[in-house]
Amino acid sequence: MAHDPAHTEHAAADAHAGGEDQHHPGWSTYWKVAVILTVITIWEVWAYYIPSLVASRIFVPMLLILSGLKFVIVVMFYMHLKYDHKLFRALFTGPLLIAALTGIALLFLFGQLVARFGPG
Amino acid sequence: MSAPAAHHYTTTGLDSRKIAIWAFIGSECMLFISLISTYLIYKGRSIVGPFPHEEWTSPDGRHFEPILDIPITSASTFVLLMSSLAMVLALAAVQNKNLPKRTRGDRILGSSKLWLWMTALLGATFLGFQAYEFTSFVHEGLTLSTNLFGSSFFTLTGFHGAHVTAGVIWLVSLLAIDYRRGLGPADALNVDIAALYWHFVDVVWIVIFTVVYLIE
Amino acid sequence: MATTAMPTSISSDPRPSDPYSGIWGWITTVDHKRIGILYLYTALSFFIIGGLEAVVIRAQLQGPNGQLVSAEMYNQLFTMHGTTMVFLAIMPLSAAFFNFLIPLQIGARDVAFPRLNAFSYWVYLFGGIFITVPIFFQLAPDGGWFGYTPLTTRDYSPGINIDFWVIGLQILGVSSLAAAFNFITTIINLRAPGMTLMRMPMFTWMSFVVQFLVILAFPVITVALVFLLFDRFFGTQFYAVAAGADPLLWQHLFWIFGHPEVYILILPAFGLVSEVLPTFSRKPLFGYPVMVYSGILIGVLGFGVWAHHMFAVGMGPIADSIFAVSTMLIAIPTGVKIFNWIATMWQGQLRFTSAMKFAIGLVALFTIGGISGVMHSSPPADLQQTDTYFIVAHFHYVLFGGSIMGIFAGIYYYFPKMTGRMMSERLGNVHFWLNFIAMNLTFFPMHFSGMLGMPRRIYTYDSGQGWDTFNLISSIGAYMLVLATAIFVYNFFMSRRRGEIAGANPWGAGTLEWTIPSPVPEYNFAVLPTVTSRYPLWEGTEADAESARINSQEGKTSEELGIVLPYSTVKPMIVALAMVIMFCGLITTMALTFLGAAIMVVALYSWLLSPLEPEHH
Amino acid sequence: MKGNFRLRQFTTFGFVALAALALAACAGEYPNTTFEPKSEFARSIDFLWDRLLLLGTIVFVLVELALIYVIFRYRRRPNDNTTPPQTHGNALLEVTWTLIPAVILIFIAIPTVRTIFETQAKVAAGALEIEVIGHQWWWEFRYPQYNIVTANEIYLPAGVTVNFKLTSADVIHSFWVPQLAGKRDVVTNRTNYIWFTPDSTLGPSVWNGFCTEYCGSSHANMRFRVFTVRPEQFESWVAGQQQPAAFGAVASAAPPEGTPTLPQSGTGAAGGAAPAIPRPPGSTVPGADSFPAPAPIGDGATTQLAAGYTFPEHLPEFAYARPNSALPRGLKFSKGLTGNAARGMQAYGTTACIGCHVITGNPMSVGIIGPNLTHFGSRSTIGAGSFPNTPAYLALWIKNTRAMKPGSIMPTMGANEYDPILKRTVTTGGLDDQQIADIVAYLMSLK
Ligand code: HEA
Ligand code: HEA
Ligand code: CUA
Ligand SMILES: [Cu+2]
Repeated sequence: MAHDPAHTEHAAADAHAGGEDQHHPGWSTYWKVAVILTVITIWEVWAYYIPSLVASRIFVPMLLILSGLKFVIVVMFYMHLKYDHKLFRALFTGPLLIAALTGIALLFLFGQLVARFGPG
Repeated sequence: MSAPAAHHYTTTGLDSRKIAIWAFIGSECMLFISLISTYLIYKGRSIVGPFPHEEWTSPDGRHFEPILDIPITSASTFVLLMSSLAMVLALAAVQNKNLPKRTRGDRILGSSKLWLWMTALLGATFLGFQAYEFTSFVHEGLTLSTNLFGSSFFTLTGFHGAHVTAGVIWLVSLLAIDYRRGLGPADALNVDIAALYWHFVDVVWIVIFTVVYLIE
Repeated sequence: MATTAMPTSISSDPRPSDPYSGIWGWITTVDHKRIGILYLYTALSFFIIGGLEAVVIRAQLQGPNGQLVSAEMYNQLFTMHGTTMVFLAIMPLSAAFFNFLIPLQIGARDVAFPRLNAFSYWVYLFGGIFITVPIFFQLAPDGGWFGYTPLTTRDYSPGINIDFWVIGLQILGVSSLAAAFNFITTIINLRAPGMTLMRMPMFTWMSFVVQFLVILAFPVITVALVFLLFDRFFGTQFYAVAAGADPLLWQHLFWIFGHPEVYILILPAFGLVSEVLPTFSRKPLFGYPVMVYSGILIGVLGFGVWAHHMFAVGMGPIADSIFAVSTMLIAIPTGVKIFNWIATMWQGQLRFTSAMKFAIGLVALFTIGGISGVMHSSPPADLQQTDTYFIVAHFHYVLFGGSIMGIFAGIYYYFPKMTGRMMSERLGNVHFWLNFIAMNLTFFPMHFSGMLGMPRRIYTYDSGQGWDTFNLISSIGAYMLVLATAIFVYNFFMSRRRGEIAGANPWGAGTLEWTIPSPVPEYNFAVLPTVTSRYPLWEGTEADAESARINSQEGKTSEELGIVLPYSTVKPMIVALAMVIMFCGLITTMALTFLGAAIMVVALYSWLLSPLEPEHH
Repeated sequence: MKGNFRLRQFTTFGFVALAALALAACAGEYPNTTFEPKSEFARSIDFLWDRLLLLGTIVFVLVELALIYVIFRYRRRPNDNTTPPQTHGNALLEVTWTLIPAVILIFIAIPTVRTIFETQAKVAAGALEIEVIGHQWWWEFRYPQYNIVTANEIYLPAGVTVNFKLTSADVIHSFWVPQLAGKRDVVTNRTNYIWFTPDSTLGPSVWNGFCTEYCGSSHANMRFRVFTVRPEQFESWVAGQQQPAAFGAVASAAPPEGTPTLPQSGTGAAGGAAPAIPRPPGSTVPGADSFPAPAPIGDGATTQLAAGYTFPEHLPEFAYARPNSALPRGLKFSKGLTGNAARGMQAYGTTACIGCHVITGNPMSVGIIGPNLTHFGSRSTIGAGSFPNTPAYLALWIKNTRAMKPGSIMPTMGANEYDPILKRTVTTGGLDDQQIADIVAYLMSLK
C-alpha cells in the first residue's frame, strides 16, 4: 500500500501521458516477447501429447511453472509493469498475492475435508 | 473521451484513470481466482459425464469422448497471445504518432488503426473459436446444467469470454475515435488503459488454458 | 496546468445548473459533499427500517411462544434486518463519511471520479429500494443474511423471495466496488502538496484500508451470487445437491467475503473515533504509525480467518487449528488500537461532548464484543456458542457498540461541518446515555440466553427453558433503543434548522477539514493547502497557517476564484436506474432486461463522451 | 458530567451482578445450560470456557478500569485552558501492550489446539452407533446395531460411548444437545461424526436437543429429546423397539377434548401423560391376523411387557422436556368422540398416511418420507418436540399439521380445514373428526 513519499511529492510532469515514463520498449522487444510466448505455448501443448510425460510427476509442476512464466512475461513487458511507476506494481502484486493464497487455501480445504474425526 | 481530473494537480503525477484501472485489475484477480478455484474444487465431482479428460458411458449405453478439444483451444490461445502483441504495437503507434516515419516499416508499425483493427479482429477470432467450442460441446451433450463440470466450465470460460467481448467493444470504440479525429499522444493514456485491460484478460486465459485444458 | 493553486482563467460560461438549486440540483449533483449527505440521509432511513424490523423481532421473542408474527414473517424479518443493517445502513453510513470527509481531509477539491461517485450513490439507492420493498408484501428474502445453500436454491426456496436477495446484493456490490476504486484513486492521487501518506488523518487511513478490503472481498461474493443466480434462473448445478454439489462451497466463498466485510464495517468507525478522541483530549493521536500499521494488519489478517464461521461443519482438526490461531492473532492489532486510544486520552484535557461520549462508548463496548469474539475463536468452545444468542450478543457488541457508536460519534462531530450548525448537546447527552444503557440491556442478556442454550433464528421458544427473563430484558432494551434513536432523529432535524451557528472550527480540532468554512463551499479549498504536519491547526508551520487563513474566508464563488468545477449531470443516475431495470427483468420478463441494458449502454456512452468540466483555455 | 459517570459505573456494576446472579442460578432452572457438562466432551469444552471467561474477564476489567480512571482523572477542569503535553507515542509502551495480549493468547491457543485434537480423535471401538438423518423439520434416528428406526427421541445408556453419524436428507441442519456436547452440522452430501460418553453416574434423565442451523420455516420447531437411561433400561427399550408394532385392541381412546389447555395439555379420558389403554390380546382384533401377532402375549394380559421400557417423561422433574408450544388460533376438535383403534387402523390404511410413514407390522404402511411410527405410542412428543404426544394434540396434529407446524410437508388431513401451503380448504378425501379420533386411538396404541 505505502509507496515511497519521494514520488508523492513531485507534481505532474506531463498530465497527458499521465506522467508515465516514456522509455517503453519498442517493436524490437515486443516481437521477441511474442516469440518466447509462442515457444512456451508450443512446449506446453507438445508436453500434453507425450503420455509418459503426462504420467510423470513433473508434468503438472512444469505446466504451472510455464504458464506462470508466460503470465509474468506478459505482465512485465506488455503491461510494462517492469518500466512503470512502482505504485502500479504494488496495486497489482498485493491483490494477486492474496488471491493466490486464497485459492490455494480453498483447494487445501476441499482436499482435506475427507480426513475427519470419528470413524470413516 | 473526457479526462477526469487530468489537468488538475495530482499527488503522484500519474493520471487517476491509470491508478483506477490497476486497482480494478487487482480486484479482477479475486474474481477469477474464485471462478478458477470453483472449477478445480468441482473437478472430478460430477456424478454424470461428459467429462473434460475422461471418456464416459452413460447408463443407457451412450458413449462420450473426453470433451475438451486441445488442438482447437491451442490455436485460439495462440490467437489471443498474438492479439496482445498487436495491442502493444497499437499503443506504441499512438504514442509515436508525431514521430517522423521514414521507412515503410515505420509506416506500418506507426499505423494505430491497423493495429487496433488487428487486436479487435484477433479478439473476435478468439470469441469465434469459443462460440464454436461451446456449440460443439452442447451438441456432444454438455450444457450448463448437465453436471458440475458443465456448470463450472461454461461459467468460468463464459466470464472470460464476456471480458474479451467487452474488450473488443472498447477497442472498436477507440477505432471510432481514431477515424473521427485520429488518436494522438494526447490519447495515449486512454489506449494504454484499454491495453492494460486487454493484456490482463490475456494473462487470465494463459492460466485457464493450463489449469483447465492441459492439466488432467 | 500542473497545479491550480493559483487561479487560472477559464471560459466564462456559467455552470449549466446552479448546484444549490432544488431537487434537480440534488439529482444531478456530482459534488462529493452533497453525495455524502445523500448517503447519510438514505442510510439513516434504512437504519430506522432495519431497526424497526429488529423491534418486531424483539416483540415476538419478548416471551415464550410469541405469536405476534408468523414463522415465515419472522424469517423474513431477521434476514432483512441483518441484510439491511449491514449493506444498507452501516456500509452506506461509512460511505457518507468517505464521501464527505476524504477529500476535505486530504485537501482535494473533489474525488477522482465525481460522476462515478454519483453513480455509486444512485445504484445504492435503487438497489436498496429493490431489496427492501418486498418485506411490505411478505415476499422478502428469508434465507438469513448469509443465505446458506442448499436452502436458498430453487429446490428448497421456490418462491421469489430469495431472488430479491440475490439480485439486490449483486446490485449493491456494484455500488460498493465503484466507490472503492474511486476512493483508492482519490487517496493515492489527490492529496494536497505535503499531505504524505504518514500525515493523512486516521479516518482517511482506515478508509483507505477499507477500500482495499472492498475491492478484494466483493468480487468473491459476486461470484458466489452469480452461481446462485445462475442456479436459480439458468439451471446450473453449483449448489444442486442432487448433482453432487458441495454445500460448503457457498459457505467458504461467502465467508471469504464475509469476514473482511465485518472489518469493512468497523474500520471506518475506528477511524472516526481516532479523529474525535484527539480533538476532545487536545492531544495528538497516540502512536500514529502503530495505529496505521495495526489497521493495515487487521485488514490483511482479515483475509485469513474466514473459516472461523464454520467451526461446526467438520473441517477437520488441522484446518480448525489454523483458523483458530489466525483468528486469535487479530486480537493483537485490535488491542493495540484500544490501548493507544486510552493512551491518547491519558494526561489529556477531556471534554465530554456527545461526540466524545460516543467515541468512548465505542472503546468500552467494542472491547466486550471483541473479547466474546476471541471466545468464539476457540473451536471447541465455539461448538457450544455457534448459532446461539451468544453469537448474536458478540456481533451486536461489535456492530452496534462498535460501528454504530463510532458513526454516531462521527455524526455529532461532523454535523457542524456538514450543516454549519451545532447539534444540541443536551439532547445528545440524553441520546448517549439512553442508547448506552438500552444497548447493554438489549444485548448483554443475550450472552446468557445463548450460553443457556437458546439457538438463534428461532421465531418461537418453549417456556421453562430458562430463557424467558433474559429475552424480556432484551426486548425492553430494544424498546428503549427506539426511544433513544427517536431522540437522535429529533435532535438531528431540529439542529439542522435551529442549531447554533458553528463556524469553521467549533471544536478546536487540528486537522485540515477544520481550516475551511462550515458549511463547506462547493470548491472546498480556495487554494490547495500545503501541509507540513499531521495537525495543521495545532502543530502547523507558517505554510499551514497561510493556506488556512486563505481557505477560512467565506462567501467567494468558484467563478471569482477561477476554480474549475465539474458539470452537474443526470447521466450517472440514468445508468444506475437502467442497470436496476435490467436486473428487474430477471424476475419479470427478459424484454425488460434487454431494454435496461440498451438504455444503460447508450447512457454510459453519452456519459463517457461528455466532458467532465469546462475546458481550460 | 460527574454524575453521568457514576451512572456509568453503576451500569457496569449492574452487569457484573447480573452475571454472578445468572451463573449462580444455572443449577436447576436452566435445563439447557452449557455450564453443567454431562459428558467428557462437554467437560473439556467447559474447561476451555472457564479459561476463556477468566482471561476475558481480566482483560475486560483492566480495559474498563483504565478507561474509567482516565475519564475521571483527566477530564478538563472548568476554565483550565492549559494545553496538555503533546505526546506522540511511546515505543516501549506500545511494544508492551502488543506483547501482553500475545502472551494471553498463547494461554488460550495451546489448550484450544489440544482440545481440538482430543475431541476430534477417532472414536474408540465398541461404541454405540447412531445414525442421525436431518429432515425438514424432524430427526430420523437409526440404531444400525439393533436395526431400530425411530424419530425425534434418542435413548442412550449412561456411561457408554456413543458415536453419531450425521447426514442430511435435504438442507443443512445442526445437531445439538447443550449439556452433552457441542454442535455438529448435518451437511447435505457430507457425513459428519460426533462422539461422547454420557456420564455413567447419570440417573434416568432427559435432555432437550435442538436444530441449530437455520433450515427454513420450522427451524424453531426442529427439536428432539435425548433420554440417558441405565443400561438395563436401555436393553429393555431396545427389546421393545425391535418388536413389530405391538398393536393392542379396540382401544377406546376417548375423545380428545376440544382444545388442550396449556401447559398441562388437555388429555382426554385417555389421560395424555401415560394413557393406560386396555389391551386385550391382539388376536381378537378384527383383521389382526392379517399381520404377525406381536411378540409373547400373556394370557389375555396386556402387551405392556412387549412395549419395553419407556422413559417416564411425565414425571414433574422433567417438565422442562414437555413441550407446551402455542396452538394455532381457531383449530378445534369436536368433543365427546370415542376413537376405535381397529377402525382407526382401517382408516389409516385408506389415507395418504401410509404413503409417508412406516409401521413395521402394518404391511400397507411403507412410506419413507415421514417419521417411522412403529412404536409411536411409546414416544413422548409429536412434531419433532413441538407438542406432547397425547390424543388431544395428536388429533389436532392430524387434522391440520400445517397449521400446527409452519411449512410442514405433511398435508392437512382434516375435512374443511384450510391448508396454508396449498392455500385452499380440504374438501374431498378430508377426514372427519371421528375418523381422526379412530386413527388417534390406533396410533396411541402402538407402544
Ligand atoms: C464489526 C464487525 C465485527 C468485528 C470487528 C468482529 C471481530 C471479531 N470477531 Fe466477529 N462476527 C461478526 C462481526 C464482527 N466480528 C459478525 C456479524 C458475526 C456473525 C456472523 C453471523 O453468523 O451472522 C461474527 C462472528 C464471529 C465468529 C463466528 C462465531 C460463530 O458463528 O460460531 C467468530 C469466531 O471466531 C468471530 C470472531 C471475532 C474475533 C476474534 C474478532 C476480533 O477482531 C476482535 C478483536 C478485538 C478484541 C479482542 C478486543 C480488544 C483487544 C484487547 C483489549 C486486547 C487484549 C484482548 C485479548 C488478549 C483477548 N466473530
Ligand atoms: C450493524 C448491524 C446491526 C444493528 C445496528 C442491529 C441492531 C439491532 N439488532 Fe440485529 N442483527 C444484525 C445486525 C445488526 N443488528 C445481524 C447481521 C443479524 C443476523 C441476521 C441473521 O441471523 O441473518 C442480526 C440479528 C438480530 C437478532 C437475532 C434474530 C434471530 O437470530 O432470530 C436480534 C434479536 O434480538 C437482533 C436485534 C437487534 C436489535 C434489538 C437492534 C437494535 O439496536 C435496533 C434499535 C432500533 C433502531 C435503531 C430503529 C428504531 C428507531 C426508531 C423507530 C426511531 C423512531 C423513528 C422516527 C422518529 C422516524 N438482531
Ligand atoms: Cu433443521 Cu434448523
Ligand atoms: Cu468473522
